[in-house]
Amino acid sequence: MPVISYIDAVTLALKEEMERDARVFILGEDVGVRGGVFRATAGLYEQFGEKRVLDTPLTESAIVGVAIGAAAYGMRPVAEIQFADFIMPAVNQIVSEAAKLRYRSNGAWNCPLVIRAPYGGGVHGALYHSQSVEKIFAGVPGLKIVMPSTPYDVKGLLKAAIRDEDPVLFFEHKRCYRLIKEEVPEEDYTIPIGKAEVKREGTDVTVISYGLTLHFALKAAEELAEEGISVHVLDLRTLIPLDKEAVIEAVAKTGKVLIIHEDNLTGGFAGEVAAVIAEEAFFELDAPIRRLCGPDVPAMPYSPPLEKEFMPSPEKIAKAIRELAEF
Amino acid sequence: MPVISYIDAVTLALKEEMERDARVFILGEDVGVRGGVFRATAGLYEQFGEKRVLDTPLTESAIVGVAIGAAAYGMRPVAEIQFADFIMPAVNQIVSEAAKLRYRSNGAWNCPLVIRAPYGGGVHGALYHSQSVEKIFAGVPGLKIVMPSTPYDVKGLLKAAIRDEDPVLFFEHKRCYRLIKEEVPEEDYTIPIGKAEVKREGTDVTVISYGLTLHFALKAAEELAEEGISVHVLDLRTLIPLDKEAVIEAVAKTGKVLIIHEDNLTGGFAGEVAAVIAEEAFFELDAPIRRLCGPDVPAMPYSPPLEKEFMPSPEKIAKAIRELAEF
Amino acid sequence: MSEFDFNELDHTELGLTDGQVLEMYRYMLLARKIDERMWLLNRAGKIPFVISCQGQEGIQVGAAFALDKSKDWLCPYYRDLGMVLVFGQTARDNMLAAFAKKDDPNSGGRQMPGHYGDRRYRILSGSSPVTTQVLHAVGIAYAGILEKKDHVVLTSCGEGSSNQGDWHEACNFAGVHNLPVIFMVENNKYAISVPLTKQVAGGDVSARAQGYGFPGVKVDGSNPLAVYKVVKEAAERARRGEGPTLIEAISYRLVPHSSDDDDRTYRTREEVEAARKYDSLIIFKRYLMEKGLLTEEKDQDLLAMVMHEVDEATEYAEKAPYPDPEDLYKHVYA
Amino acid sequence: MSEFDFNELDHTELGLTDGQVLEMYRYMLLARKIDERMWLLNRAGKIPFVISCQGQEGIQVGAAFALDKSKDWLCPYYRDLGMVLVFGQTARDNMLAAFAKKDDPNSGGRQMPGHYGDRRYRILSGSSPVTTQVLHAVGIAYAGILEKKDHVVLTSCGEGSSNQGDWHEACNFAGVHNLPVIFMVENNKYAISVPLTKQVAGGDVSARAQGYGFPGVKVDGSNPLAVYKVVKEAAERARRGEGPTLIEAISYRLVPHSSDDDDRTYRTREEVEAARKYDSLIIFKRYLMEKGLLTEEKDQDLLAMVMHEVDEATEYAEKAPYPDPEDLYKHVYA
Ligand SMILES: Cc1ncc(C[n+]2csc(CCOP(=O)(O)OP(=O)(O)O)c2C)c(N)n1
Ligand SMILES: Cc1ncc(C[n+]2csc(CCOP(=O)(O)OP(=O)(O)O)c2C)c(N)n1
Ligand SMILES: [Mg+2]
Ligand SMILES: [Mg+2]
Repeated sequence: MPVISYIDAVTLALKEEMERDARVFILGEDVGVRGGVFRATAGLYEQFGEKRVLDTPLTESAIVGVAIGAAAYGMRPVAEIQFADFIMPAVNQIVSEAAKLRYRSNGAWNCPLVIRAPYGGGVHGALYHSQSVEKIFAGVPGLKIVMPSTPYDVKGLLKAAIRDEDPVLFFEHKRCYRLIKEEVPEEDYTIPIGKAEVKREGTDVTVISYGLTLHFALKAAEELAEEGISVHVLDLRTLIPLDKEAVIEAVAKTGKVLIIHEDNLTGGFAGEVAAVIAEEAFFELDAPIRRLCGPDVPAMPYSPPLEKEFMPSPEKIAKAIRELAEF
Repeated sequence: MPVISYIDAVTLALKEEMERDARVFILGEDVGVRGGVFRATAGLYEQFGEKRVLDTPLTESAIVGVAIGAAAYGMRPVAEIQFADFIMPAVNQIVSEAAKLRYRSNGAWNCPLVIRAPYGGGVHGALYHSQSVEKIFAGVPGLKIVMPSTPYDVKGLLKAAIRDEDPVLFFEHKRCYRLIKEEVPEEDYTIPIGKAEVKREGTDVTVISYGLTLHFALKAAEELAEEGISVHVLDLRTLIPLDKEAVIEAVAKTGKVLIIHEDNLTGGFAGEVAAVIAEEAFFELDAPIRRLCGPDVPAMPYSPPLEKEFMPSPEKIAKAIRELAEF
Repeated sequence: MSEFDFNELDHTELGLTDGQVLEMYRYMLLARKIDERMWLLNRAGKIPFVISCQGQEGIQVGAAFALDKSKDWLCPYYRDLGMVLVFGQTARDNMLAAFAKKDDPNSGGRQMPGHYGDRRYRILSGSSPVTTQVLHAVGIAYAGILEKKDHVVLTSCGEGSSNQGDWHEACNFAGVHNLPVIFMVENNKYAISVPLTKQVAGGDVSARAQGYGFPGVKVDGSNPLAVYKVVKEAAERARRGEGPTLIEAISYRLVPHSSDDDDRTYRTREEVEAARKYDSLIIFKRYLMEKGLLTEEKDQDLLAMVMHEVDEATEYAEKAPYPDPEDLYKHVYA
Repeated sequence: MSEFDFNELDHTELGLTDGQVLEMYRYMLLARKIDERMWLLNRAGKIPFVISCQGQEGIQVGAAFALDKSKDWLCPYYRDLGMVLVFGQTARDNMLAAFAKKDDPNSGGRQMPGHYGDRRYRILSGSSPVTTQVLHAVGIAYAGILEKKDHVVLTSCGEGSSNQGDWHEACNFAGVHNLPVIFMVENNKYAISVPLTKQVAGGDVSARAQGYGFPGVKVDGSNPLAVYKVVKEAAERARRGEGPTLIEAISYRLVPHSSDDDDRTYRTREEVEAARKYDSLIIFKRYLMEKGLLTEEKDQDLLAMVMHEVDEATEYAEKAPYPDPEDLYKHVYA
């Protein structure tokens, strides 16, 4: 099995799905000739031509709105939003249209659309090229939200997203793009949307996370193992639908939970996870539910000391786990 | 003190603030000659003229974007979004601009803007004239979110919002507009943003809510009192900044919490409140934290049986409180 | 007010048979009568909401007749009752929607009336936030290119709605890729209370097409034949691969914005009365009579047939079952 | 490539003194040299990001000179270094931003360079999502009407960005209310990799003004005098209460989109080299020499002064302190 990077897994999944199904096409800014500003669509324009790898005008609402029309018709559009921060002009199309098309038509229409967007910080991207935007969409029924952390999961989940009959927001952490590499099978496989995965077994403290911070948690867990603290790490992979069973099971393992994400604390998805636990796994708990999240400031600044202060890190996570373990 | 309705309190607050401060002006669709489709701005066009009560083109992003420019300049715009459902085209301006102007300029600029929008269901408004949209904004630092439930609070909080130096989303439950009436002082007063209020004292179960469901909770509490169940009811009034102290105090009163809103359950603000409690008031809890919220369907349908099934009601709330009380 | 010369057009020269123009008239009448009935039902407290086509039937029926009902697509807006009737919907379909009944083919009673959507007739389901459908139309047109189909997509909205950002993005996208889309703007002079002058800078929607490099046409919406003609030309252009056309059809909204509106707060009764003279139903009736295709008697017969249809539909829909409460939870995901 | 005849304009006829045009040239040179230095710093690993004005200095300086720096407002975009320099920012201000230092007047090191904002000079703070500022400009103009001020607001964006919905809504809003806004579109032929033909339907941004009922002008951006002239006229119109003007200034982006871009993937070196002939710096230098206002020697002196300024600014900014980590938590709310 070849070792490939997180972004290569994106490209590979797109390529394989486009080969498999002629209805799959890509649209977005600079996705064609340029192969994407991160090169996620590199080579696809050459292989599939400009109609199926469409460079659109600089208009996010149009990218999503046009994709919705095409999806309703029966195509399988994969729309790229260049940076997750720039999904905002498309919120109306996503929330009012994609999410509600099936419901409002009593099931007569549907919207098999994937919206891919690189998100997250730690890349000197400053306020508007570093945001996590999942909280904006994580309460909108009709949408699915997938946020993989590894190349293997990227490939399997992106393929599942493209084959899904409903709109899927597929958020890719841009710091993972070239940082995270692993063996990925060359053959076709999918990973079911809505299933979390235990990425490390442990007995003292349960960490629930996704994306880049999942890797930080694994790193912290490794360090803490040397201190004798055993950390259980659950990778949500999919936010919506949330794998409640897996969450509850993971909580039951240790009775102490730390939920981590880079998105701001207040209103972030960790709140939802905590609420589910406080309602459905209350008696498993041996300590208050802790959240370690991006601070409640509008976004991550450019200046290195500020970016560092914003970002979760293995050190900050280890500290929080230690506190919980000692509880 | 005259008894006035919730919507009259909106009008009164606007009128008084416009009289007090020449920088206050209103803009939106049909707010001028028509006095608003709900008549919230009735009489203001006549009193203050068309420049200060501006009928804009049918463009929400422009309404908010123009208001941001004017606010940055030093005016005090009050933008009306005709229905909260139609705020979506303005999300980019609200989230990327209004919320971040102060932060991104290192405090050099600010955005003293109020966005008023009627929200909520139970009015045969169907999918797109019934939504609660607070969850979309409740995790966006830089924004404040006010959601009053009574005419008294409306007047005091809307005035505070207009005088605030930062952008405030002011959501008015449209079912409350003519349903809820009470005595409201004729003199000038404000209510601090960020302060919850106990609307009923009790000892068995704590209910935390806001908006229309707050009234349903009070109604349920009244009925349950006859059954010997004593309910403590906290009205959040402001979602962001959340009055954590008041929440924790209210939890401590009874040890059993029910959080209620009309917005969908998953990703709704009740999750944040539950998470705060599970983290900061964990040892006060005698039972799992319960949420009673709108179901996770895209929005409230038009057909009466479906609308009824969606809406929280005093009966559904009483049932949930009873269950908690018996816990 | 529209001041186009009606008599310049003759239906036979446009390739329409006598039967077809009578059929057009029947659809216009049917749309009007369904609409009027809904107001009565609303005022009687039987249905909570109405939003009207009244005054715009000539645009809608003229446009729909110019399309190929066997393959073209519609992304209409809430006033387009005339359009969806021509494409295949019935009085019953619309009454089921008005009463929010389970068998409403648009939404199973989930949406307000006027929120059309019907897979049977390639009418894409629409929502309330205005102008979103204009981008969907572009997407359906683009899908047609990918799939090597030759369908045309007509999408419509009001003149106020055409100021939305989505409209600009849609026109630009379709222009860049030369897509088979007809952008119809039904200019009825008001967006709720806001008149054209406060809504559309420059006052001329059709002029905006120049900025997108495709034709923009203004047409008298009170004349269904004039509308038919320009839509026909636009559809042919589109099918030849020559790209989009913008059509601004001038009309007037004869009733309040919706059953929740009171239009006396923003326009005079005189203005509304004056506009009634240009009602496409009156004008088209006069045309058909002048051409000897219609008599007062024949008109009464037609009306009776239409009223029978509307009565039957009302009765049927009123008795039809509501959705079950548990239906609330269906169709969120596949 | 722009093919306008340069020599039709004479600065004295435009009311500009010899000193003023030399000053214009100096600003253009300063912008260019700051920009070039940033690329060097980026390639040396000292600053993470650059986004350039190179190729558009003529537009920016020509436009800014046509405004009243004592009262007019700017809502610029990320390439407008030339513009903000004329309005008052210095090389030091911009180097502080490039190095993300605490004293960066734009954002205290919070935003990437190129995200201008300076209360001292009425330059409204901008963000990264394109075109949002165009609506803010309309709001500032409206505030001026309310407050009975006579300021003009100039806002700019790229030709790709002008396709955004916000641009349409802004033009329409300003058109309806006849506001003193100048909509400047700096058409540098590319939006990252996407060329004009795939970006702007019809290819002519200025033509879009007709659809809003106000003038649209296309101008050669390589000629700062030509830009000065049209912006001056637009500002006068605006101040007279006659409303907005759209100006499309034709230029070419001489460098990659940003330091993260590789433009060889989407355009040939020949094309870029050909465009260099129309570099406004070269053209304006030639003009000044032809008019006898500049000699090679004098140009060298100017360059030396500018380079000194850039050197000093670089050194100062590099040594300047970063913000404190605790600054992260400041300025979320009042
Ligand atoms: C995005 C959005 N904003 C506001 C509304 C509320 N609204 C419904 S129709 C309407 C006026 C539409 O006017 P116009 O586009 O001219 O169409 P008309 O109703 O006149 O046919 C408004 C403001 C809406 N439906 N969607
Ligand atoms: C809303 C939004 N979408 C995407 C981007 C990413 N982006 C930054 S600049 C740019 C191209 C802009 O092209 P143009 O408007 O022509 O301006 P230019 O850079 O050529 O001066 C893109 C796609 C963005 N900043 N904002
Ligand atoms: Mg209208
Ligand atoms: Mg460009």
